[in-house]
Amino acid sequence: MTVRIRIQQQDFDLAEEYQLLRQTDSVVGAVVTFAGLVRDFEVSAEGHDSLANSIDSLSLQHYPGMTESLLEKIVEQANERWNLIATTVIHRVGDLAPREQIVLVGVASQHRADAFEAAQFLMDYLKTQATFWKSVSRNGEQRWIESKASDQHAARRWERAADE
Amino acid sequence: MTVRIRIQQQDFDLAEEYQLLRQTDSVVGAVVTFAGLVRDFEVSAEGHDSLANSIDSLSLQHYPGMTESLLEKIVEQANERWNLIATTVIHRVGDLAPREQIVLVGVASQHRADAFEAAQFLMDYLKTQATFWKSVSRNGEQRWIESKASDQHAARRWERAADE
Amino acid sequence: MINLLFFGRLGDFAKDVPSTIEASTPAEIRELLAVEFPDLGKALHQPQVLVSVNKMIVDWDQPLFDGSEVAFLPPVTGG
Amino acid sequence: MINLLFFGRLGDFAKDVPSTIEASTPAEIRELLAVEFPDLGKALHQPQVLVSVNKMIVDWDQPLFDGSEVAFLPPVTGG
Repeated sequence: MTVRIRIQQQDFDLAEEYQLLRQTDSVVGAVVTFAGLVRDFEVSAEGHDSLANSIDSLSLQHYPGMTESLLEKIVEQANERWNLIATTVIHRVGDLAPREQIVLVGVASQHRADAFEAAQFLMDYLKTQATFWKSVSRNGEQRWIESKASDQHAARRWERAADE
Repeated sequence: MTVRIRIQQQDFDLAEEYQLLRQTDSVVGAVVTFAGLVRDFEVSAEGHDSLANSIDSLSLQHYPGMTESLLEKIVEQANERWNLIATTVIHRVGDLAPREQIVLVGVASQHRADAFEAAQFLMDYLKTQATFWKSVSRNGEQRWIESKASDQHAARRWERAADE
Repeated sequence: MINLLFFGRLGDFAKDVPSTIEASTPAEIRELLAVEFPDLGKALHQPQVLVSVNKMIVDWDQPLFDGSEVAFLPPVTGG
Repeated sequence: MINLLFFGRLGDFAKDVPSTIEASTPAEIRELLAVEFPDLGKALHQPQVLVSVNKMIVDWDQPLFDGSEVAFLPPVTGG
């Protein structure tokens, strides 16, 4: 499997990453991409959205060295679990404005079920296991974002599936 | 919800469609794209791949008028079932060479679960319910492709989920 | 006059079939065609084959009217 | 000498904390810090806070050696 993992401040080009995934091999039949964007409002710990809470910016911190090695392990797990041809994970850090891209997960496989499931698995783990921390600025005030119960729940479904 | 449905001979540009999905609304937090490509070999009805069966081209026929109205209904169903902001379905028809793009499904939503599930739902229905027929040419000989049991199975999971 | 369409593999069996016919149901069309085109008749009788009238899937005994478009649809394979 | 790192909200409580300390376990570091920085001490005692040594998640009683990098990690929120 071809693996590309990057943690970077600068933006990424989904189109370029899609072309790389697509061109990996002539047996690629399915390419799934997931892009996560900064929404222009805040989500509370309970997962309720409030349009009243417009944000000025999102700031992403990570633990250099540890994050990369966790992402490599997570991608390796996905590769053991599904039949994958290529996987790309790009996660931005630093200050991001509303509507900017935060994260890209891309998976190429022969059949669509593998690409869809691996992409969801990788996103669920990025949300709950990788060493990133988010804060939002609103009216000049910074606040750390709590992890969401729905994300913890989403990540646990893969453990249940592995036990079966 | 913003809906774009196209059936066309010409290729599509995933990057352009992604940008349209992304820019629909400032509350878009997740964009999932699925691209289906022509693999350079044939898949039998049983779903076994054979690298020995390299193909020269894939040909896609559809029932003009009926296909569009089926796709509109399928997208409407997805919109009733998940919280979606924009949906794009592009399906090519005519003769396609190996490695060409066949189909694009793109979904924008606030949260990733909606986009992932709706994209899978739409692909499962495209595979089993929309009026497309595929044939492959190999050594100058044309053969119609059988529908796959695994696709029928994938489509049925949404009926089960709806019953629950 | 009923307009006829054959998709997918059914088209291969229907190359010499006229594009219009007189009949009152899709089932009757199938019987009429089976007389002159036995291979097509057999293919149309496969249980997976669906029939549509004016782009809506219908039963084989759906009444037809002058100008109806009847299409015979083998299992679809999109995506 | 043990090198200290504080991530996420823990960083806000650790602005005046020295970047190195002498201690034999992460639990001991937590106790030492709680004396001088009670808010940080309370935050480090929350059950969701994990500790890593040299970028591996470990137990709080993991023995430390000169030059170890100890990081305190509140619940992550990536993606």
